[in-house]
Amino acid sequence: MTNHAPAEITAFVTASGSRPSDSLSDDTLRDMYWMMLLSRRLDERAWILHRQGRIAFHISGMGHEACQVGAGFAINRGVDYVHPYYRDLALVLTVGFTPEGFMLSLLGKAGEPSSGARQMPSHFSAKWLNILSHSSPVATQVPQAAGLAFAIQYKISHGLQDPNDDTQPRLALTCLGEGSTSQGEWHEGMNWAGVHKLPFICLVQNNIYAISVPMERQMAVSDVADRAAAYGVEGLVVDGNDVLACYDVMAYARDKAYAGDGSTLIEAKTYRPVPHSSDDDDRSYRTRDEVEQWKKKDPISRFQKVLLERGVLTQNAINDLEAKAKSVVDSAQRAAEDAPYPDVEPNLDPRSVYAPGDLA
Amino acid sequence: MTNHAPAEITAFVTASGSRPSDSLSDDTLRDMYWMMLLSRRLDERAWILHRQGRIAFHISGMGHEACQVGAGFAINRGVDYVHPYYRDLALVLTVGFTPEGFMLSLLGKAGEPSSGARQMPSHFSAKWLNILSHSSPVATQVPQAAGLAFAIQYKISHGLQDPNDDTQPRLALTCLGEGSTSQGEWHEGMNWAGVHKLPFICLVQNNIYAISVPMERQMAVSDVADRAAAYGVEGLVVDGNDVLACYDVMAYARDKAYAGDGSTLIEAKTYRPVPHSSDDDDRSYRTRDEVEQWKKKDPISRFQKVLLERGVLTQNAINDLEAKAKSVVDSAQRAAEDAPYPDVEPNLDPRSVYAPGDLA
Amino acid sequence: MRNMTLIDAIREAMDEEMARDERVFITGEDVGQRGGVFRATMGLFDKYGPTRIIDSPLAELSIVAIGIGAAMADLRPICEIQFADFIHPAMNQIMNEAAKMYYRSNGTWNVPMTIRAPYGGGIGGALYHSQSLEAYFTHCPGLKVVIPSTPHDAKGLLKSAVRDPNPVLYFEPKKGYRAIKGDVPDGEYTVPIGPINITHTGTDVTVYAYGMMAHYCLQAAETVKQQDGISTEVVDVRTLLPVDREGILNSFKKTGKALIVYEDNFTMGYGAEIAAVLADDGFEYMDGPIRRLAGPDVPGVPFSHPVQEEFMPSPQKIADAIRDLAAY
Amino acid sequence: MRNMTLIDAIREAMDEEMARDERVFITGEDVGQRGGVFRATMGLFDKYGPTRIIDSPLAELSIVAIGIGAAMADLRPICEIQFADFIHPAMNQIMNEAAKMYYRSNGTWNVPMTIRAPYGGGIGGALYHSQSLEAYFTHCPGLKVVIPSTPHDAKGLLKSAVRDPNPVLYFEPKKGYRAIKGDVPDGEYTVPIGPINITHTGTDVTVYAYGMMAHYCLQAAETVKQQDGISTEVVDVRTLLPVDREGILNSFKKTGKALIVYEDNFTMGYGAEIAAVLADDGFEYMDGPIRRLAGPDVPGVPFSHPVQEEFMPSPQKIADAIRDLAAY
Ligand SMILES: Cc1ncc(C[n+]2csc(CCOP(=O)(O)OP(=O)(O)O)c2C)c(N)n1
Ligand SMILES: Cc1ncc(C[n+]2csc(CCOP(=O)(O)OP(=O)(O)O)c2C)c(N)n1
Ligand SMILES: [Mg+2]
Ligand SMILES: [Mg+2]
Repeated sequence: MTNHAPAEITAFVTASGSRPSDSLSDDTLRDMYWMMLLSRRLDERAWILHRQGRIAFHISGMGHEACQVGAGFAINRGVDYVHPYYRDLALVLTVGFTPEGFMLSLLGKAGEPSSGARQMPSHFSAKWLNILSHSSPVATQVPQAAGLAFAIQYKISHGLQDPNDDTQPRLALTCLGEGSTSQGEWHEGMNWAGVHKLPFICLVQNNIYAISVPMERQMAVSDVADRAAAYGVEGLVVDGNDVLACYDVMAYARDKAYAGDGSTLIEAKTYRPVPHSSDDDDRSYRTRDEVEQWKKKDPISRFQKVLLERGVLTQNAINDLEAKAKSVVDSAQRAAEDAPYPDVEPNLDPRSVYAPGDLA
Repeated sequence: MTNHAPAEITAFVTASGSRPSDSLSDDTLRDMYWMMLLSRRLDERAWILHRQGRIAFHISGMGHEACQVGAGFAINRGVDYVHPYYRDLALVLTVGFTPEGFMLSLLGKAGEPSSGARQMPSHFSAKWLNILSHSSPVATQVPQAAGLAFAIQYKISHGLQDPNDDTQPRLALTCLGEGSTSQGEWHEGMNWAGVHKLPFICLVQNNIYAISVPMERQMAVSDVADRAAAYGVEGLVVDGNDVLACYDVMAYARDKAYAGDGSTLIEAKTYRPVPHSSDDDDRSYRTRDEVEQWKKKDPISRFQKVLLERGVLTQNAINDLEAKAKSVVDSAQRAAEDAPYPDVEPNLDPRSVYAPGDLA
Repeated sequence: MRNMTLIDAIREAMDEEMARDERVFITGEDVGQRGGVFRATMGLFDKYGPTRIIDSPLAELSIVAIGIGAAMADLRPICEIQFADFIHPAMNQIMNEAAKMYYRSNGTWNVPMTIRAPYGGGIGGALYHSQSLEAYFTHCPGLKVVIPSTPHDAKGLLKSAVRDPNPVLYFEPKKGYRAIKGDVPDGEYTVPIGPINITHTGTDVTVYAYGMMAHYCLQAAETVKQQDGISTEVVDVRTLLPVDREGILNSFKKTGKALIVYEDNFTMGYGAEIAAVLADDGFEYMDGPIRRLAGPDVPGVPFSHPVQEEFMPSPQKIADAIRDLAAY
Repeated sequence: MRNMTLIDAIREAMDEEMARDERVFITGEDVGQRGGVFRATMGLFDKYGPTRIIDSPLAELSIVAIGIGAAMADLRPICEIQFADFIHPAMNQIMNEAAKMYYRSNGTWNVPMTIRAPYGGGIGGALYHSQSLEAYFTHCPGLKVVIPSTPHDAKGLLKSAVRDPNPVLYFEPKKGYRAIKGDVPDGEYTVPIGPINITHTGTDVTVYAYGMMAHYCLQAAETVKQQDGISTEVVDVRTLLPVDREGILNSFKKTGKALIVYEDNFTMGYGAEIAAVLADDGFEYMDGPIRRLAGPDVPGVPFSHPVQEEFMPSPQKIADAIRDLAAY
């Protein structure tokens, strides 16, 4: 097994020499920390529930919180389109998805917001937040997200939408893993984004592995960002475990999208410190040493340190947030446990398969 | 309509400063000229037959002869795998496909070598020449050709083939149009070529249009060759109407493949001076002026001029070759006209659908 | 009433829907200046411009996926697949995505998209320009599958498809683009997606068909009426999914004999479902075997003219099959 | 004879074929060090190394296309699709390419390739880890489609698939990977691709099934025998394409009553073809309606446990359907 140790990545600075994250208020910084923490604690609880045999499956966003929260805070949350993938717990929470919704999905209970407990856990959707429904086949969301971005461009060019109206989506953000860029779906979606200069951001969360298959058996380039040039799209690499760096690069891509200046491919270099899913055992394909090295780059403790240094957080505040997270997670779990299972009949009724009415 | 005028392209020179075509013998140069000429005259005859209502369909390789003949002469003809596309008449003739075979396909007659007249004309195949059978859906041949190249690498690494045995295929060459690189199939095939450093050459014959759709609506890069970097593959641009330049770059790619040094994407910039196929009318989507400009770069008259200058050809020799071409085309046509149609029964027999026997 | 060709009716439907609703747009290969390889979009580029008639890259899955995304953003895409034979790269987007979206999101997201694709043989297109693909897609709950056989239905069904909140796959019998002519009403109308249509009433044998075969069956019905006095009922299925089980069964109740005609490969073609419906729900009415007349089980329509001709069920073969069944 | 699980039999077949023929290789996602997500290739990487057990990029169409190319270059690829649900991106390569290669080249090129894919529900996999996809592929002349239901057949059919000169799609009922156990002979043997297998003889009703449902049908047959004295014949279809029409018909001739059980969606599922065969060729033997018991026509198996449970035909529902038919 080759060792895939973390590398240093130069921070992204805009042409004007500034870092967009410099202007984030202390409140926002604390909110960002809170989202990362909440996501982590929910995620940990899911692993515990699985170990206790109370849920059948969990697929984790652990380790990816920085790039997701950085991305989520950069866009117009709950308004801009987000077409996520299964690791995007922190991202969807940032956009407004509820902890209870996540717990309902783990347990497959009635009222589960994404799918009515039809889909597996972590298959997020929330129309009221402009979170698109995604499937399991990887990369299918990418050309669809290009279609969303195309619709924005279309509406603006036809006067169906004011380009400055911030109650309307003005970009489409989609996420996937680096391994999924091997799919034709990704290629074709990126190509549309390039040809039409769409308000589109593709965030590749590069955690080095597609389940067990490391980068070098997936592609013959070391940076996924290098693939962007094939589409006439800008590609940027960012330290995916540094939330502020991720915010910077996302804010840049957002401004570009809003201004009608086209798409961006962002490659966030990160790591998944846990197995691929609760069905996986990662010991067959990577060394414990590698995992340990990456754990030292944990995005939450890194951000905590920064915020402590800057005086944005105190140890007391951290403790309070921990307590709050525990209580939020506890009550989400309780609510989900108390919820009934969905009724069988309507879920297996062929009449529930088609949207009713006509749109004339 | 935007004008897509021809541009100057710098000739390719190997690292050692040489041009592989410099060492081609006069006989070989004449053979190359002959192949281009024969292909052109056959192709023209096909258009005539169509105009006369004697055939239903023709799709032309006209204008593409230089890159195809350059490619064909660089590889081990009839031995190395060729997975062509519908414009590759000059390429398959170079590799050993017969004019009669082509005429049989135009007329859909019994004995048609590629498919027994099951496929449309110009869907080439000849197992005895290691020409693979291709379909109409574009780009499907690309990942299959990567599979052929993979098999070569596999056999060599398992001692099933001597790497220096020139009676065995040592590379896989596949061709397609620039528009077809938009397909996911192309992406996935190129990716395998890169990851496994396969003995694989992808020749993109860039004639600027996918039927009516020009480059700029197909992709946001001006050179398809730029897409190679996304796969860790070398990408080279060549003047596709200059047969010796095409030979040079192909010979380089061949040597690399034979040496186990990986794949090459070659983009031959060329033009189709005729409509997409006999069903097309190109006046709706490009100017006559553009077509005329490109006709001045005609690969055959250019090569003729070079050979006359070098004294490799004389006007007499040219006349002789013309006469020979006419007679070859005439007799191919006659043979095809005289051939019967295939029997109906065996072609519609479900038992003919499966290869018999087992391979144990 | 105007007498027009199938393709003109299709074009008129798109034109009217684009005029009616600015959210309707068309994308596909060569749909722009070129007007489509079959000229289905001819003139629309000049009328609606490059922002509403969009030449796509040569990449079918993206054509459909862009349509899905745009539809979810409340536009009304009409996606053209140049030939049905090239729809396979988009099967993942159609089957796993579009068809499942409404269900998988518990009815929150829906995909009001129309996919048009010319299908079928008889135009010298060989294995890859002659395919009938309806069987695959009629196994996709969540999708609607429509095949018109007359200009009237073509226009009315396409307009319904554009307005349907669900993804509709609309296959066009391309052999009939110019060969099929018929009356089309002058004003606004739609044809509902759902019910079958009885195009020839009869009492001896029911023949089920759609697309080009619906025409051939009408011809055959006339032939056996005149030559043999056989009374044939022809059911033009029109909407293949959802299956109009009731409509299909009702005709059978009258005749007790069924012939199902399709040009697709025999095995697992759409006729299998009709046969299966009748063999269960219609058992008590069965007065003879349920017959299928279809293309042979070879991987495609061969190019060579005489072989191609034999691939497709002809009016004559259909008439023979009706006679056979009537005599049973 | 050894008693082993379905997945162990599958692994043993691959192991033996790799040992027998150096041209056999395996590619797919995570098949290497990881041994496959279901552990079907466990241990083979250590035994045969990275040049014969090749982790592919995450790209199904390329897995199949590489297989096609390698097969045409005279290797013997075994391509693993991690879940059948992810085979859609490869449909173009399977349906338009592999299945048509031999025919379109007039028998000159052939594709000796095996594609393995775990399929079916009952493991909590919801819409995208539970699909049954056989219906699509049984509409592809040129392809062979095989579904084993016992370790004996799994091993023997897989070995036949690897040696077959044609592309063979081999679906594995993943719910049974460890749940299904059975005897496997010690020495070398193969099971021919083609004929159905009668796993329980009877005279009152014939039940047709494959994969996991073949087991449930056996259980149901025992139940109705003991509780109701009904004599059920169970046909394990095993080879779905080419269709063993004769084998299917022969059992029906004895019983005159047929129930077809599959976990796939009802409409246009494989049972439609069996029903259609019987309703035509078996008309004279029909002694009741031809019944299908299948999954409901919703786009997928839902995740939530109680709903998932109801999706799949159960031994009890099968027994009820047999009783119903026997009483007809
Ligand atoms: C089309 C498809 N093939 C296979 C799978 C099974 N699968 C699920 S996740 C995964 C690996 C994804 O790797 P990557 O894209 O790097 O994302 P990561 O999980 O590492 O974040 C695989 C193979 C799938 N979901 N979809
Ligand atoms: C998958 C697929 N979609 C559409 C077509 C129809 N079609 C045939 S050739 C062609 C254009 C090909 O353009 P390009 O790749 O540039 O090759 P060229 O014909 O210009 O050499 C199209 C759209 C096809 N054959 N296959
Ligand atoms: Mg990854
Ligand atoms: Mg071109």
